[in-house]
Amino acid sequence: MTDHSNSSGAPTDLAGRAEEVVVGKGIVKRWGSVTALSGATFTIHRGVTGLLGTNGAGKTTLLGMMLGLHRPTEGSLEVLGLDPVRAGAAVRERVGYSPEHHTLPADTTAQDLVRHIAEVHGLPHREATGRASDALWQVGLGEERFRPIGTMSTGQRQRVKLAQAIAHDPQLVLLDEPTDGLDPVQRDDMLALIKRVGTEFGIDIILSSHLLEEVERVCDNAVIIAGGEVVASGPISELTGADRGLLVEVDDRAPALIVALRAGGAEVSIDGSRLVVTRSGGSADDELYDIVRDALVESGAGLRRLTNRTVSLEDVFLEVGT
Amino acid sequence: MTAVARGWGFDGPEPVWPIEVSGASKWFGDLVAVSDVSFRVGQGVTALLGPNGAGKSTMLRMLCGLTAPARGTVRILGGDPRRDLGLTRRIGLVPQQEVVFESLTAFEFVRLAGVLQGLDDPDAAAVRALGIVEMPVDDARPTSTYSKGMRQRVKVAQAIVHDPDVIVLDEPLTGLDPRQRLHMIHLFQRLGDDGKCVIVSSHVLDEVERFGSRVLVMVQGRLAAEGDFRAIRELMDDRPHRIRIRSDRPRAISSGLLDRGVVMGVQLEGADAAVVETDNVGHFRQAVADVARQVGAHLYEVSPLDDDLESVFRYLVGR
Amino acid sequence: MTSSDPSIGAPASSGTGAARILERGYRSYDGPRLGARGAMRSLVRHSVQRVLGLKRTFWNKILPFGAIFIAYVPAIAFVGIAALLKERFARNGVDINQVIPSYAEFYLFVWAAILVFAALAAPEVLCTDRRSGMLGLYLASPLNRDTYLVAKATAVAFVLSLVTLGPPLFMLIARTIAGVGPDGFGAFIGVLWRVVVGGVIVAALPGALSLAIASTTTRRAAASAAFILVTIGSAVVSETLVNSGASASLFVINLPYLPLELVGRLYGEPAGFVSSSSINTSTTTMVVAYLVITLGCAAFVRFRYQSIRVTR
Amino acid sequence: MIDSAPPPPPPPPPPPPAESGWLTAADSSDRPSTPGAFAALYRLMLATQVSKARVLSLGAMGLVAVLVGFAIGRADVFDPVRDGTRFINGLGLSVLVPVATLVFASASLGELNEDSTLVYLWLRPVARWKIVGAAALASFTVTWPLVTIPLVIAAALTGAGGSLVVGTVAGVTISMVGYIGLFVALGLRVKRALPWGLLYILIWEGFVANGNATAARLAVRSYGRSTLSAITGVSLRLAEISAPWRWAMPFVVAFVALAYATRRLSRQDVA
Repeated sequence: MTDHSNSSGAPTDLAGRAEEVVVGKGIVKRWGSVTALSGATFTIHRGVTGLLGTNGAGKTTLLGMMLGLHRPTEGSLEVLGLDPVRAGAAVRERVGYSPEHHTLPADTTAQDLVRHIAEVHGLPHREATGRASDALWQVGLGEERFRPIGTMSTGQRQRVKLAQAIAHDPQLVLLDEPTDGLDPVQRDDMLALIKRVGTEFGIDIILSSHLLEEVERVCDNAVIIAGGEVVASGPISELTGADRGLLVEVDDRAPALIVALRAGGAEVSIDGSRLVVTRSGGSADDELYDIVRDALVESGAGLRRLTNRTVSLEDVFLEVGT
Repeated sequence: MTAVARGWGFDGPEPVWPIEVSGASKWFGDLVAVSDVSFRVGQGVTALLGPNGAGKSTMLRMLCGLTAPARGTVRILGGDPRRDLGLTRRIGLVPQQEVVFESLTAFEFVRLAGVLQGLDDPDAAAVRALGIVEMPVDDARPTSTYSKGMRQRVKVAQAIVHDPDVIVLDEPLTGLDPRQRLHMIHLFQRLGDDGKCVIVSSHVLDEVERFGSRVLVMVQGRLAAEGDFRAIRELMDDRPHRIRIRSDRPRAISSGLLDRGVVMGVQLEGADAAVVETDNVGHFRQAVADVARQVGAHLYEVSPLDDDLESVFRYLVGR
Repeated sequence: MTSSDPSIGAPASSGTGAARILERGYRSYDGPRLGARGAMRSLVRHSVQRVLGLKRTFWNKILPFGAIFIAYVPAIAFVGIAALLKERFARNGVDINQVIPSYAEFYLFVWAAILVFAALAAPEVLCTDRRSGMLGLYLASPLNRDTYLVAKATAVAFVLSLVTLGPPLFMLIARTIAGVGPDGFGAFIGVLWRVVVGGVIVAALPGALSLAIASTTTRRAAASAAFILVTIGSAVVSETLVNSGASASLFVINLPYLPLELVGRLYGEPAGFVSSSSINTSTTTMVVAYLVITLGCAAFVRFRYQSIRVTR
Repeated sequence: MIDSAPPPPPPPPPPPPAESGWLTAADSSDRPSTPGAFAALYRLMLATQVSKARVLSLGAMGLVAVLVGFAIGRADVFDPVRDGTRFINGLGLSVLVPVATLVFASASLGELNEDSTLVYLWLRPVARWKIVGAAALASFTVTWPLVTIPLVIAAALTGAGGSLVVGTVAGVTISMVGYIGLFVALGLRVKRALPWGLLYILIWEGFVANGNATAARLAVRSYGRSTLSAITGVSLRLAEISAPWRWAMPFVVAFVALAYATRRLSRQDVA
């Protein structure tokens, strides 16, 4: 493991970067009659943070405000210790951004594009060329970096977008739907890459996405926006994981199993093809596991899956984001 | 939810399949998009999966008659979608591209579809379709100002306004947030339960698992697998099942399973977990609870590691 | 991952003695950052390269270099004539300055090249960024909408100066060397500042107009065509109106001839030097009109770019 | 490659239409064609074709025509009828009418094809000739006023009197019918219709068909010219096509072109 500590909070030997990456207090934003944000207060810490919200909940507006592109109607926002409205250029110099759309100049090569974006972020010409080449290797683009972007697949295009966001060594990278349009295999590779950037590279990431399963897999913490306000935020381990009994899936003989379980004193309800087994107290203590085990033996049902029924990020999102 | 295909084994006259493709091939210049694909799709929800560029969109376009197969035949409800114009009354398509008529509002766009379908009361049909996709009927803003999610729902509304029997959807879930996606999935399930034939192409596999379990997997223009994805997993007999067991005494359970010859290999993970490999998953499922009770161990978790659709997909794509 | 320079001090990773395995992970950058000004410089360089077709296929080089060729050939030819045939003309009593055009008249030769470059440059630097999504990336960098536009305008000005400043300067220097130019340092400076100011006059209006048109659409071809149509259209309309008796000051809406007439008066040419319709239009009205049109176009571009919403 | 599992037992045939699912089944008996479809298509095509950029650029061209008409009227060196007719024929029939029609008609179906919204009209039980017909009619409805009004004002300004005005309207209308057919079909046939259309106007009509009388019959412009010169009595070059053909041929050209467009629309691949 490199000697670079990641988001464990201990100040790193790099210029002692602050623990809070983005701090928002009572942010309000109105586009004419439409209120995009109505008093969002949150703190985003180092590491990989998922930004979640229903369509039109103000996610894209918030990303734009972090880059200093829009001015908050009320409230204050601080990115990397700076005010993006006044010190916009200084903030944007230290931040990488990968937009939601896939359109990139078709007749430019990936190497030229990434180098140009690095230069525009303040790197001298020679360093920009070197770092662009490094960044493209890191995202897994070999010789196809010298082909025009127009000839690249969606998967390669998403990698180019990520490379141009990290080439100028930003402290923070904003990714807007980075896996949009990718098939499952490409998606996994991209998520693994994002995880590496957030941990090995030591660059903090804010990932805006609709796919909760992705956020759960890659992010350390999450901020959920609904109706223009931050309705939940914090480490994902704290948001989810609350225990709500057991989930049992069986091949066959489900009715017999249900009878056996109820005989053993557990409560059973059906969620689609799965059985939800709980004790009156709701928590899954050893006794409940044994009841399930014995009921399975008794009913002779083939056990396909037995897991704790924990609160998923989707449950949090649906309950909170009313 | 395992989609129990309604009314299997109906013994009426030679049954007409909603979708029947035999030996279909299609190429653009020397790029072979679809090569010799044959399958049948009945009522209920079927997911069409495959990596980018596998020929999914081309296949869906052939199903709707938007393009003709170079070889082989495509039959929708017994007819040829390319020739029989009347068939379009019973087909609904949600295309992949985002663009709709910019100057029209949602209601006007869906109502236009109703008029062109020759409905008796296009207004009522449009109101009903927009209601189903949870879109306001009186929104005066043109579709050009809509977000991706709203535009997607309007596209679904125009596809169901004439109550078609076959509904084809090309990646309908992109751009929808979790709530809208859940709602759309329930809609597909309702349409499927109602006897419609719904074929959906999608990349979000854990969502597809919620549609139902019947899948068609296309890889490099060819059909790689067809049927209930769990059944497909069973057929993948050249790959042992790997199952993770969490217990207070994982070693005892593992050795118990080994003694019964149900398990081929064991890999201990930390103090409370073990990953076992078995080539006869049926026996394993019967034995695991029994062995746990025999050795008096608490059985905290039993979760297959490669039983989900994603591993089936990776297996088929990786071959 | 920070790694001090591997060759100095403790090696970046494990291994003692002769051999070591180096960490090839991500290297952070601690060097100087050039801020918004550096960003503008690189944007100018990038834009100029795109207009001239450098780093792009051969086809993209034809129009720009063709225009440059058209602009420099007359300059070279006239200087050659002046230097080589001066004696022969002098012998049979012909003053060399009758043969080769004055500085003001010279612009009539390169006017086609200037229009082509103006029609080509602005759409290339503005339209492609919006169509290719690059504007979103630029605005997420230390640039903002104003510094972005200043950089783009500088790029267009530089490209236009290749054909408006270059050839006359070339001709002035060559004529002086050939001994037919202005004599004495004072006179040389006198002509030099006129060449520079003349170059700016001939470049600013077409450049600003082309930028304004390019800011309204994302399609390059449409913007270039529109620029040429507007330029020629304004000339036709102005000529018809003035000739059919409308007020003389309507000459000022003749966009192609207005800059040329101003340059003519700068060099002391008689009024009506470009076309008869400008004879009774006073210089001041022309200067005022020139400024109004140029600054108007610039303000229009800035207004358009203020209202473009990049992150939806 | 795993051999595919034995096909599951065949499902039942689709429910007979009468049985109502949770959506009341619409009456899906095969009526010959759908009532009101043509009107709906026509309204849609009108909305999609009128774009600010097109109307502005055509308005500017119309303005130039009015200006020239004004100049001819004011300057006494011109003979209003003769020079007025020549000007209407030169700028109006040869440039304004073909270019304006090209801009609108080629975009009517071409643009739907390009931004892939055609599927929402094509995948319907609607006869293909209705789609093509609606597009042509919409193009005509938009282009005709935009071209005729400025030319009529210009004709009036020249002071040549009623005959030139009537001649202008007749000539413009006749040639526009031919152009509409051609350019709607062109918009469907080629991806970038504007350059090809301009080539037809400048090279074919402007140069090739100018050779002699028989060649002139191959250009739509000649029919408009003949009509104009017949009404104003001013003889124009290559404008001697006799009465019945003069106004009949453009309709024939339009009909053939739209028939070709209909066949192509029904056979083409749709995005």
